[in-house]
Order: sequence, then structure tokens, then C-alpha cells
Amino acid sequence: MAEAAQTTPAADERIKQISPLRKALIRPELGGMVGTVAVFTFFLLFAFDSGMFNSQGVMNWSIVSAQFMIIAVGACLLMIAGEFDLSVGSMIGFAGMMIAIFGVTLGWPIWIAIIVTFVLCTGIGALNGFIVIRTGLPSFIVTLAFLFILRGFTIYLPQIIERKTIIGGIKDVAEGDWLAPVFGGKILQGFFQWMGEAGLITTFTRGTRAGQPVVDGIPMLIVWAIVLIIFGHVLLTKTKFGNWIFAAGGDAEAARNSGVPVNRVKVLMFMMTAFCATVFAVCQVMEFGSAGADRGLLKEFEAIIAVVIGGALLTGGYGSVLGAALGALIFGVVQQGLFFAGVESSLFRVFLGVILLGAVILNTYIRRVITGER
Amino acid sequence: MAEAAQTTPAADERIKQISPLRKALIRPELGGMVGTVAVFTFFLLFAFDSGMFNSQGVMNWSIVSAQFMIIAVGACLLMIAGEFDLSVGSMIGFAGMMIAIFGVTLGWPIWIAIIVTFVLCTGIGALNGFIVIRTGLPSFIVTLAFLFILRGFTIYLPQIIERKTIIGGIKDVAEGDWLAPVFGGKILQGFFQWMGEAGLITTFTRGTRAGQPVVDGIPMLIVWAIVLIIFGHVLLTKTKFGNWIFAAGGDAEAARNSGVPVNRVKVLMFMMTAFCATVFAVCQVMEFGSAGADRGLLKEFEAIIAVVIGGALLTGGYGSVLGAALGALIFGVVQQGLFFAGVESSLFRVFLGVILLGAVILNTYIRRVITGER
Amino acid sequence: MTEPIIQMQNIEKHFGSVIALAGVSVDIFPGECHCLLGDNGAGKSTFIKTMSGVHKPTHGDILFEGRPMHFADPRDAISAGIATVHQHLAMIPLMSVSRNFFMGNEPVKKIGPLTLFDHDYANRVTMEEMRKMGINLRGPDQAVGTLSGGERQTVAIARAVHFGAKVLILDEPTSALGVRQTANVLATIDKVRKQGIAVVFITHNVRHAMAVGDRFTVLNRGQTLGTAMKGEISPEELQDLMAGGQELAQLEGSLGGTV
Amino acid sequence: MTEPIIQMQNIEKHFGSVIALAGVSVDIFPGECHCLLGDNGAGKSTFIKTMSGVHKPTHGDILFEGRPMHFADPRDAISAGIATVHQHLAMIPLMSVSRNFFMGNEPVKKIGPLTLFDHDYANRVTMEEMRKMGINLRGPDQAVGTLSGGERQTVAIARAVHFGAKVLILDEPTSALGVRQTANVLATIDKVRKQGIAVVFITHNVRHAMAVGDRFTVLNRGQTLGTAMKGEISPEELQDLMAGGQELAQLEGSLGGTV
Amino acid sequence: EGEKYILVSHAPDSDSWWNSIKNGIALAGEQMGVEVEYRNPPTGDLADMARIIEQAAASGPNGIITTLADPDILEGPIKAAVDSGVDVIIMNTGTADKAREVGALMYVGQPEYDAGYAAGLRAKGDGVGSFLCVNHYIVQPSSQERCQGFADGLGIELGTQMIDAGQDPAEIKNRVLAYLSSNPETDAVLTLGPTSADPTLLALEENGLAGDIYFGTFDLGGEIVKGIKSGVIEWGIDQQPFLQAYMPVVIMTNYHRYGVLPGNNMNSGPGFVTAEGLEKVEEFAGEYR
Ligand SMILES: Nc1ncnc2c1ncn2[C@@H]1O[C@H](COP(=O)(O)OP(=O)(O)OP(=O)(O)O)[C@@H](O)[C@H]1O
Ligand SMILES: Nc1ncnc2c1ncn2[C@@H]1O[C@H](COP(=O)(O)OP(=O)(O)OP(=O)(O)O)[C@@H](O)[C@H]1O
Ligand SMILES: [Mg+2]
Ligand SMILES: [Mg+2]
Repeated sequence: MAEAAQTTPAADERIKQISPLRKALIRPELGGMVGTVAVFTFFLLFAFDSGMFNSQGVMNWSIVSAQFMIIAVGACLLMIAGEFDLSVGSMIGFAGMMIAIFGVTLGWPIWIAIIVTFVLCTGIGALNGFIVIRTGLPSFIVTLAFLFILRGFTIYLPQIIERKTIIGGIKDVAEGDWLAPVFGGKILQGFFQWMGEAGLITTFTRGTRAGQPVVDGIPMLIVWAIVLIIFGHVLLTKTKFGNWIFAAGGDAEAARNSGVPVNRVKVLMFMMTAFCATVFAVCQVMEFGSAGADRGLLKEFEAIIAVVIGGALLTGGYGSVLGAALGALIFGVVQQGLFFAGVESSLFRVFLGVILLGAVILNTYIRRVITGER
Repeated sequence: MAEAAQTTPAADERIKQISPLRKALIRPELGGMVGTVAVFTFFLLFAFDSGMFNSQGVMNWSIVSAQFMIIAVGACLLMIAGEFDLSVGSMIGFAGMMIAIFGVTLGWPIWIAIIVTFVLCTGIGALNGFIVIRTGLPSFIVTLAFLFILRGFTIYLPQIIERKTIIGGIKDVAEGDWLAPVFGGKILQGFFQWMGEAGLITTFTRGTRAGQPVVDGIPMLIVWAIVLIIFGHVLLTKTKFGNWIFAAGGDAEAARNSGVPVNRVKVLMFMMTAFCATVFAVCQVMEFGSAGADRGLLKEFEAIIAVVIGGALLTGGYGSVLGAALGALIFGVVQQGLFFAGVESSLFRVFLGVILLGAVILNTYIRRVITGER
Repeated sequence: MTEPIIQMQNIEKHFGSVIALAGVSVDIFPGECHCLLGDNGAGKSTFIKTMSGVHKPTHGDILFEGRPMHFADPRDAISAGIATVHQHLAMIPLMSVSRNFFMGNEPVKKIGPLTLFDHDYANRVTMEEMRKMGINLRGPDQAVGTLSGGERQTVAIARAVHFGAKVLILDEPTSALGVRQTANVLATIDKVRKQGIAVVFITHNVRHAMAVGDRFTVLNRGQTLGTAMKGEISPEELQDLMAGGQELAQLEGSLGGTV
Repeated sequence: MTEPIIQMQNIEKHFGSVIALAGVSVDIFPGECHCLLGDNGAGKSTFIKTMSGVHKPTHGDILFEGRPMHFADPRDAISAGIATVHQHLAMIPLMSVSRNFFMGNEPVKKIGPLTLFDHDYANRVTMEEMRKMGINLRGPDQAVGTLSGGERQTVAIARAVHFGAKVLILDEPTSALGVRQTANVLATIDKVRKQGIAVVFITHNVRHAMAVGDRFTVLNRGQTLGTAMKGEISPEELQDLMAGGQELAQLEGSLGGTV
Repeated sequence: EGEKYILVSHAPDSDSWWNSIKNGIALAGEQMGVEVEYRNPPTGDLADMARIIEQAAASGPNGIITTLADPDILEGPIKAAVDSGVDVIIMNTGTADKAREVGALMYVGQPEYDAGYAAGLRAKGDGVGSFLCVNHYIVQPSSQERCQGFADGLGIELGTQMIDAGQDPAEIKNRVLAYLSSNPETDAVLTLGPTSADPTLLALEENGLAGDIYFGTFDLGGEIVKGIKSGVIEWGIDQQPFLQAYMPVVIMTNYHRYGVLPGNNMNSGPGFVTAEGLEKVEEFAGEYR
């Protein structure tokens, strides 16, 4: 350190050298990687023969993880930009309900309902962001208010319009729509069919679908998760805008002084979070064919937990989309794995809490090494 | 400002004078006071003849507000000390369940069950605090982990012990106990009896209690709320320790350097929050006679909202117990008042969100005037 | 005499009830180091913030290269060629040196339809520029948080110089620095000035000001006491001006010499 | 010659892989101002933090009034009579001046069984002490956040002096101050020293050091280059020591005189 | 004319099953010319529900219709309401005995444990030996009673077959899939309402067990009716929520107007709805069924 301004700095004798291996390992995702390895090792040992690792089982925890990933990507980018959003869960419920109201009650074509819902929800995300940047209030408070406001409307609107809090029949109206399969369909069905015939994956032996492969395609949910992760990762690490996201979260004032359009970055990230929540909601509505007022409860916490397990810093300026995706994977695998392993299911919460604590402590250590934080 | 170091500072011509009236008004509780006046005015106008302001109605929203106050006092002190606790709701459920398990399942005398529960829960509070100060993790994460862990045990334990999620019969075992009435009893019963006889409050007209006043005493819940508010207020504003709480939350490092035992303060405040949650739980269990796994859901948010409406700063170092008490009062009155006014109940959340936003914006303005924050 | 590159005319700035600047006029010339001096709270930082687009002046005009300018935000000022190293550092500790170096000025390359942050270029340039300033980084991805205060200051200055600023504004860059680091910063200012760049240098230290300054403007309680050229004013006079002249004589007597 | 009030013997302090202090010995005498000088990152702040109980030394002994002392935390040091004004201010902006003034040293009064914070006393003393330092507060409940940097520094020093410290440690108190505020702080140091209190004064400014210092210790990369008495050393020598003597000659040539 | 009644439920805001209840009181209110309000604790915390009953009593209605989700908690407020002259009818959860105990006029509903027990006996008769209970609302005591009753009816011990499924449909679906694939010998699935039944239907469709595994459910809904029709669901236990809401309002109004009151409690369920006679059910599922 004392070397700072010398013209030919020598190695500082006051600092030990860091080995290249250690340096290569020390990255924001490391905690997530270690966690993933640990979790898989654990379940391979204790639940190997429970069906968790046959094709159906893999699909099972993959779908659950993909759900978490979709909201984790948005939450991760927003958290790195220095804010967070407690209204994600309510937004999921709200978006689903809007599609149902537009598509079923008002009878609009589903593709219009979907597009209008996306516009509406990202608009609400922008409003969140706008309030945060204009008033300077902590996003915790602003989005907490929206958690209540959106949930309130999600319950109130269908009640006065349809006299129910669950609106079904979306599958019927989505029949033949061009946009609906983008959220509710499956891909690679032919490939899986072929694999089933070739005996590479097991086929059903009884029931209505005897002879068909047990896994008959990759749901679009998983495709969305992968697309969003790649998009988020590239955006964050490979673009100019990604640098702005880090800067806005690291120190908004300093970033602003350096010419980073901090307000625009934050508002866009709020919109991104809302977008991810809406993707989640649309996939869900298209898969299950109904929208309910209780959808998405507590999902905001799940998103934050996945992101934090993945190594992001709660106060912003540090984190990685890949890490968040690994966090979501850990979350999903643990949640489903405990069912496979036959652990009393209410204990899931206890495990989750313990994993969260452990992961965060590990991540904090890694981060301190990287950033020299004290 | 430029006057700083002159020996005979003159009035600074660069700053406008502040009127004494304005100065007297500008206090942390101002937002809460304005809100309280607004809320009461509103309901006096729109729900006056709904029974909200007869003796039973007053008792009703007083009890609900008192509940919020009990947890708000703990949350307020903790928030001023710079931390917060998301495990309050789970702690309420957990504490109630522990009393039930100790008292009913294990058959211990209720006073022992209560005392052991208090020790256990404040111990968990201390553990929360200890993890926070030792690891330097944000309390959001640590207490989020405990939110899940405690709720998990609250569901799991009664299920394996009693095969149900609700344990009743506490009233029977509490019969004749000396400690139980401190939480579940009522005071001033003679006074209310007299008021009823004197016709000052209405009396029951039929049934087993015909002739008795409709409100027959002040529940200990309200007494606890008042005691805790006074205790918290005196502690915060009138004692040495109160100064330490402000200092620990304002800038932990600076406080530590000035000789404030910051760690001790924080851990004690975590214990205080846990204590308040336990008081809440014990009062509830003693009044209703059963403990359920659903008790206290989302109460942590309600506590934080009351505190924030009452003018405390989410990031610590600023706030007032009286303000938090007013925040709890506003919360309770609005919640019950909307029922009295016959408003569609799902809209309650929308109101809550809007009130929260409005209150925080007002409070931020007041705080900036007081502290010269920018 | 050359044309001034920036003319600040009668700048006023109010924050609510506080009048931070009450009409300040200053001209900045290319190739010169303009020192801004004054008491705490005199309004120096506020003044240069209006110059760099952080604040909009309540009244008054800014002429840049003779034309009136209205900077909506710091981006505008930066793209016009005004680089600022703020008093409270403009570095993000959690980010790597190279990301910090290019923050707000990210180099891009096109790969197919995508416009990507050109990390290779950024890393190379960062290492090179830092080496030029005498700092050997462990690597371009080292976080700024691991650098010392002096090193960070140097990164900030190197960044400003690299982006070909026409005007370089430095707000108390030396206040927390050791003697060696200070000498380095002063030498950098000297070098930059000789490249024809206009430098605005804020300091409380008369000696630092005298060492590199060509013009000296003293602010006092939001107003200017006028601008002096090098050679027109002695360090003692300058110091008297900065302090308002009161009581210092007596203090100096007991403590010996200028402080 | 009087006895030293604090003897720091062979102090070492390691932070993980960083060796911040590699064996530093310094004696502090009552009634003297001991200047601690050195480069950025030399270990000055770390050194005085071990003295004031913030850090525990990895090796080495601290003798206070001749007896070995082990400060578990800053409270111990404060009650032993060591008051510190840290580099990064030890004031809480959201709290009132009087609460800040008495932070960690709250005066109490007994009312029945209760021990309460004596606000009347605190307010009175704060107003009085601040008036003595030349600061007229709007009221004792004014928040520190509304004060300027110079004013805050003054509050911190006034607080340390008020609590009858035997040793007053000031970590770069003047670095962000204007000339007038600096003069005031130096005058205060002078006053305090004359009351028989030992002062430890950290600065990067040779002139400030020469103005009030009785002894000068230069730290360099965690080690001491020895202690000099006033008169034994010239400002130029001191400056050379602080910078390690390199390259400065050349710089000084081009910039003129000591910086 | 214009009597005022308040119905207090124990369900959180978002529980969709309570729609038929809301529709029931709306219709009854319209037909009888009375005003009926619906109230519930927003998070489903029963202690909050007690406060709402107290509040309801304070607002001076002619009668209160409420569930008895946890007698311990609700007894006090209900008794106080009765004592202050407000008539109470217990609906939905509770038992006739308990209703009498708290001083209510009558009980309209389906005793949960008994319903579960009856279902268990029926399943046993159909040759079921093991089951999965998909509990989407683990903290609610009556959910547990349904599973417990079913287990007792089958004559087996209730253990990890009752899973805490959560409320998110995707999670419910995948948890069911996970459980069934690690416990392939499971004979039957019991769901506790549309929230858990709808995703379970999808799960069974996905793993090919639809129509193969014995599937029974509590409470009706649109998807459940379709499931019954297509033979995937063996039976649905209909407790006829519409009646639970409609009847108390009608009975209470008539009681207040003309002093007439039925002599008995009213069991609105359990009625086993099977593939036969589904049209009406189909038409109004989720609204009046
Ligand atoms: N954002 C703001 N809001 C309100 N007042 C402000 C703001 N910024 C500065 N001020 C006030 O304006 C005045 C001038 O402040 P400024 O920071 O420009 O002084 P300075 O000359 O840079 O002082 P220093 O030498 O201490 O850095 C001060 O009274 C300050 O309190
Ligand atoms: N808590 C800590 N953890 C790790 N390293 C530290 C810590 N505190 C100081 N250091 C390191 O110890 C060395 C000495 O730092 P110190 O703050 O004592 O320097 P200083 O002489 O006060 O410098 P300056 O003049 O810039 O204030 C530096 O290399 C610094 O990075
Ligand atoms: Mg400044
Ligand atoms: Mg230092």
C-alpha cells in the first residue's frame, strides 16, 4: 500500500502473495458452486434410489428450480443495482389475475391479454422505481406498500367482477393462440418420444399414457429460465449497461457523478423484476389454466433467498446472475429432495433457514477476499 | 456554517430563521400525531354510528392496537439500534406453542412453562443478535433464516408430539395459577361493574351474564402495552442506555470508538424484541387457551410498518417509541375501522399500502428538517 | 491571451433555505491551473458541482468555449470534456479497477448484433494507464476496495486525464494524502496543465496552491473576493484572504509562521 | 524530565495477511504534543487505535503511567483517561449535539430508584463548552448533521478535552479544514498541551506539525524511523523523512519549495 | 326488513373456496332483504379472527354467522356476542355439541373429522391400504382433522403421508410428483380442496397415474368436477358451502321476523359426489357448489 505512488513499485513485503489457484477459485459464484456440489452430494448419498435422479425426478426438481430462477434473475439484477423488491409475490398473483380477467372475463384474445399484462406489470414496476428514485425512500418500504396494494387488488378485482377469487378456463380460451404456447408449451417432444422408443428413458407402464415416455418434453418454463439467465448474465458482465448496474448499486452518488444514468438504471431494473414476475405468472397460468388470488405468496422472500445464497450483497453493488441461478437450483433441489428423501415436510423450513445462514456466511468470506472490504 | 470557528459567532445570514412554533412541532412523533388525528377524524365522520365508538367498539380497536403496540415497542427499539427482526411473527407462534407443549403436553405448572418460554425465547433473540454481531451479516438475512427455522419447528413439534397443529386446553391447566392472570386476566373489573350499574356503559341484556357491563375490565394485554411503551420511552429518551441505542444505530463504528458497548446494546435489543413477541404470545395463549402453528403469521411486517409509520428510520439511529405506539394505534384503528365502516375487507391492504407510503413520505420530510440530513 | 474555455457568470445556488453560492463569476483558461480556495462551507464544492453538471445553478450562466451550456446531468458535462474528481471519491470500492476506470465511458465492441463491453481493451488500457501513473496493479480485476486512498485518488485522476478532458476539476485531491502521494498529484497536475488542459484545483493548503497554481480565486461565504494571477499575490496575502484576515496574526505569533 | 504517561513497546499488529505495524515503540509525555507523521498506509491510524483500545496489539506491550495495560475495548481506554478523535469522525449525524457530546459518558441523576440521563446538565454543559470553543448552537438539541465539518471536529475535540483526558489523540483533525478552522484546532492543541495533557497529533502537513509539535515520530510501512525533539530537526528534514527522501528534490525543483 | 348480519370466516383473503359462501350470503341477502357482510382475518391467523368477532358484536348486528375453527380461541368472543344479545349460528367447521356449548342457535356444516372418517371407510371398502394426503394449508387445524379422520377410517397411522404442500400450484404439483415417485406403492391420493386438487390432477396426468390411482378430494371446484366426470377422481366430498352460508341467513331472518327456528342442526355434508348426476354440479361449480 505504501508503494502507491512510486514509479517502479516493488512487490509489497507487507502482503502475502495469493496463489493463482486460489485466485481462479475466488469468484462471486464460488459459494453457489460449493453449495450446489454439497447439496447434490448429500442427495446422491441419501436419496439416490428414491427416484430423485431418474428422468422424471430430474424433471421434477428442474421445474421447481426453474421457477425460482426466473424470479431470481430479476431480483438479482435489481439487488445488484442497490434496491430490492418485496412486491414480487404480489406481482405474480396480480399478473395472473389480470390475464384471467382480460382473457376470460373480458374475452380478449389471449395474446392481447398477455401483452397488455406485460405492459401493465412492467409499468407498475416502473412506478415502484419512480417512487424510489424521486422520494429517496428505501425500496423496502415502497415495495412493501406495493406488496399490500397489489395483493389487495388481486383479491378485490375478481371478487367484484366475477364473484370468485379464482378464475379458471384459461386453457380453453388459450386453445390455438399463437402466443400462449410460448409460455405454456413444451419443446423437444419429438426427441423425447424418440428417446422413449429407443429405451433411453423409461416409459409409462400403466395408466392412460402407457407406452409414452415419462418425460415428454422440456416445458417452456425451463426455456424461459435459461433464456433469462443467459440474458441477465450477458447483460451484467458483458455490456456497458451491466457496468452501470454495478455502479448504481455500489455507490449511486459516485456513479451519478461519473456520468452513469443511475435513475434510468434503477427504474429499468425494477421493470426487469416486474417482467420476470410476469413471465413466472404467465407460465403458471398457462400451465394450470387458472389464476388465483393466493398465487405467489411469499415468493419475494424465496427470490431474495436464492439471490443471497448465490452470493449477491443485500446492499447492492455485488453479485452474479449465475450465482443467483445456482442459489435457485440449491433452493429447488433441497425443497424437492427432502420430499424424495421422505423427510417430514414441515422441516423443510428449518433446513432452508440453516442453509441460508451457512451460505451467507461462506459468501461473505469470499466477498471480503475479493473486494478487500473490511 | 462559515462561522464555525469564530469566537463571537453572529447569526448566519445564509440561513433563514426557523420560527419557534415550527421548532416545537417538528419532532419525530409529529408524523404519527398527524396520522392519528387524520384517522380518527376520518372514522368519526364515516363510521360514527357503526358502534365503533361505543364502549365495546372502543375496547375492540384498543385491544387490536395494543397487540400491535406490544410488538412495535420491541421492533422500534431494535430498529433504532440499527437492526431489524423478521422473525417476530414466527417467534410469536413458537412461543405460544412452547407454552402449550410445556404446560399441556408435558404437564408442567403453567408458571414454570411461562418462565421457561420467556427464557428460551429471549435466548433465541440473543442468538439472533449474537450471530449478527459476530458475522457482521445484515440482520435481514439472519432473522429471515430464523423466520423459517422457528416456523418450521412450530409446525413440526406439535405434529410429532401431539399429531396436530393446534394444542388447546391451556385454560384448564392455567386455572388457579398465580402467573397466568398477569397475562390473561383483566383489571379494574370492580370499576367497570360500577360503571355498568351506574348506567355509564351498556350492560348485557340477556344470557348468563345479563346485567353485567359489556366491557368488564381492562385486559392485561392493554396494561402490558402501556407498561412496555412507558418502559421503552423512558429507556430511550431518559436513560444512558437510550443514548447508546441511538448511537449504536446511528453509526456503530463511531459509537464503539466513543466507548459505547455497541454489541451489548444490539444483543439486548434483539432480546427485547423477542421478549415483546413472547409477551404477545403469552397474552394470546392465556386469553384464548390454545396455541396454533398459524399464530403470528406476517406479524413482523405489521410491527415494522407500525414503527415506520411512527417515524423511525429503517436504517437506524432515529425514531421514537411514542411514535411507534401511535403507528400501532393508526394501524389498529384503520384495520378495525374499515370493518366497522363496512368496507370490502380485501381493500384493507390497499389502504394500508397507501397509508404506509404517505406516512413515510411525511416522516422523511420531518426528519430531514430535524437532522439536516441531505 | 487565449480565450477562456469556461466562463461562469454570476452563479447562484440555493439549497432550500441555504444560500450556498451568492453570485460567483470565474473564468477558466486552457493550459492553466486555476486554484479555488476558501473556508469550510464557502461553497467551493458546490461551485465546481454546478460546473460539472451535478447541480443546476439557481441563477447565472455557464459559457463553454464561448457558447452557453445547460448541463442536464454529469453525462453532458463529461461528454463536453469536463472531467471531475470529486472530494468524496468517485470510485466504487466493490468494483474492479478497470470497471471503475471506464465507468460511464465503457468501451464497446460489436459482435454480430450485440454491442458488448470490450473487457480486453478496458483491461489493457487500465493496466497501462496505471503503470504510467506508477501503480502496479495485481490485475485489472482487482477491486478498488483493496487500494489505498492515495492509489484510489490516482486512479480517479488517471481516468479523468485518459478521457481527454479539456477541463480537469480536482476537489481537494490532496487533503488525505501523504507527502509523497501529494507530490505525485501535484506533479500530475503540472503535467496535465502543460498538455493544454485547464485544471481547476481546490485546496485548503496555500503551499499546494502556490506550487502549481496560475490563478487564484478565493471564495468566502458563497461570494468571490476576486481572482489573482500568479506573482500578483504572496502566500501570506492569500492565506489572509482565505481566513478573512482575522485573528490569525495573533495565532501565527504564538505558533510561528503560516499554517 | 517527567515520566512518560504511555509507553508503547514494540507494538505489532497484523490484519489477516496484512502486517500493519511491524514493531513500533513510542513514548508519550504529559504536557507535550507528540506528532505522528508518515505516508498513507504507514500505520498511523492503526497505531493510535491500539493505543485507544480499538485494536488489541498482536505483539508488544502498552504501559500506562508505568503499569502494563490491557484495554479490552475503547471504554477501558476512555475511563483510563485516553480520549481519541478518530480520523473518520466519531460523531453521529442523526443525534443531537448534546447527546453526541456525552455519548459513552452520559451524566446521570437519580430519581428514586431510577438512574436517568441528566439532560439538563448535559445541555447546559454542551452549550457552555461549545460557546467556549466559539460555536454558538441554535440549541443543544440541534442535530450534528446540521453542523459543518469544521464544527463537528470542534465538538469532538471539545468533548475529549471536557472529559479531563490525560491523553488526547487526534487523527488528522485538520486535513479537511479551512485555514481558519485549522488555526483554531492548532490553538486548541496548544491550549490543551499547556494544561499538562499529553497530545498525540497525526498529520500529513509538516507546517502544522512544526507549529505545535514537541516531538516528531515518523512511521514508514509499519515501522518507526525514530523520534526527534523540536529543534533537533528542520521542516525540510522532516519532510524528507516522511516521503522516504526519494525524488522529492526533483519535484520540489519544478514546483518550488516544500509541499 | 333490513336486518344486518355478519359472516366471519377463518380463511385468509386469498382462499378461493370461500367464494360460494360469499355468493350464498349475497343471494340470501337479496332474497330476504337483509344486509350481510363477509369478514375474515387477512392472514388466516385465528387469534385475529377472535378480534373480528368481537368487532362484529360491537357493531351491533342482528346476528353473527361464524365458523368454529378453534373452539378454544373463539368460545370467549362468541359467548360474549351471545350475551350481548347477538344471535349466533355456527357454520362450516365445528360440531353440533360445541355449537350448543358456546350458545349458538344451531350448527350448519360438516364436521371435518367425521367427514374424513366416512371418506376413509369408503376408501377402505374400495380396497385402499395406503394414501397420500396433500395438505395445502398445514397450519389450519381442520385440514389436519380431515387427514386424520381419513387415516383413522382406513385404520392406519397418520405419518409422513400428510405432506405440507404449500399454496403455490407448481410446488404442490411437483411435491405430489416427488412423493409419488419415491413412494410408488401409494394406493390413494386425498386432496383437501381445489387449491391442492387442481395441481394434483395435473401431476397425475403427467406421471400417468391419472385414473389409475384412487383419488378422492374434499370440496368441489371446476377442475374437480371435470376430474370426477372423466373418472380420474373417484369422489368429491361436497359439504355444500352454499347451504352453509345461505341457510343461516334465511333461518336467522325468519327467526328474527317470525320467531321460527328449526329444531335440529343441519349437516350440509358430507355428500359424496360421483360421476353420476353431475350436470348441476358442473354448471355451478366454484360459484354455488
Ligand atoms: N445538497 C445540499 N443541500 C443543502 N445544503 C448544502 C448541500 N450541499 C452543500 N450545502 C451547503 O452549502 C454550503 C457550501 O457547501 P460546500 O460543500 O460547497 O462547501 P465547501 O467550500 O466545499 O467546503 P469544504 O471545504 O468543507 O469542502 C454549506 O453551508 C453546505 O452545508
Ligand atoms: N481493519 C483492517 N483490516 C485489514 N487491513 C487494515 C485494517 N486497518 C488498516 N489496515 C491496513 O493497515 C495498513 C495501515 O493502515 P492505517 O489506516 O493505519 O494507515 P495510516 O497511516 O493511518 O494511513 P492514512 O494516512 O491514509 O490515514 C494499511 O495497509 C491498511 O490497508
Ligand atoms: Mg468541499
Ligand atoms: Mg489514518
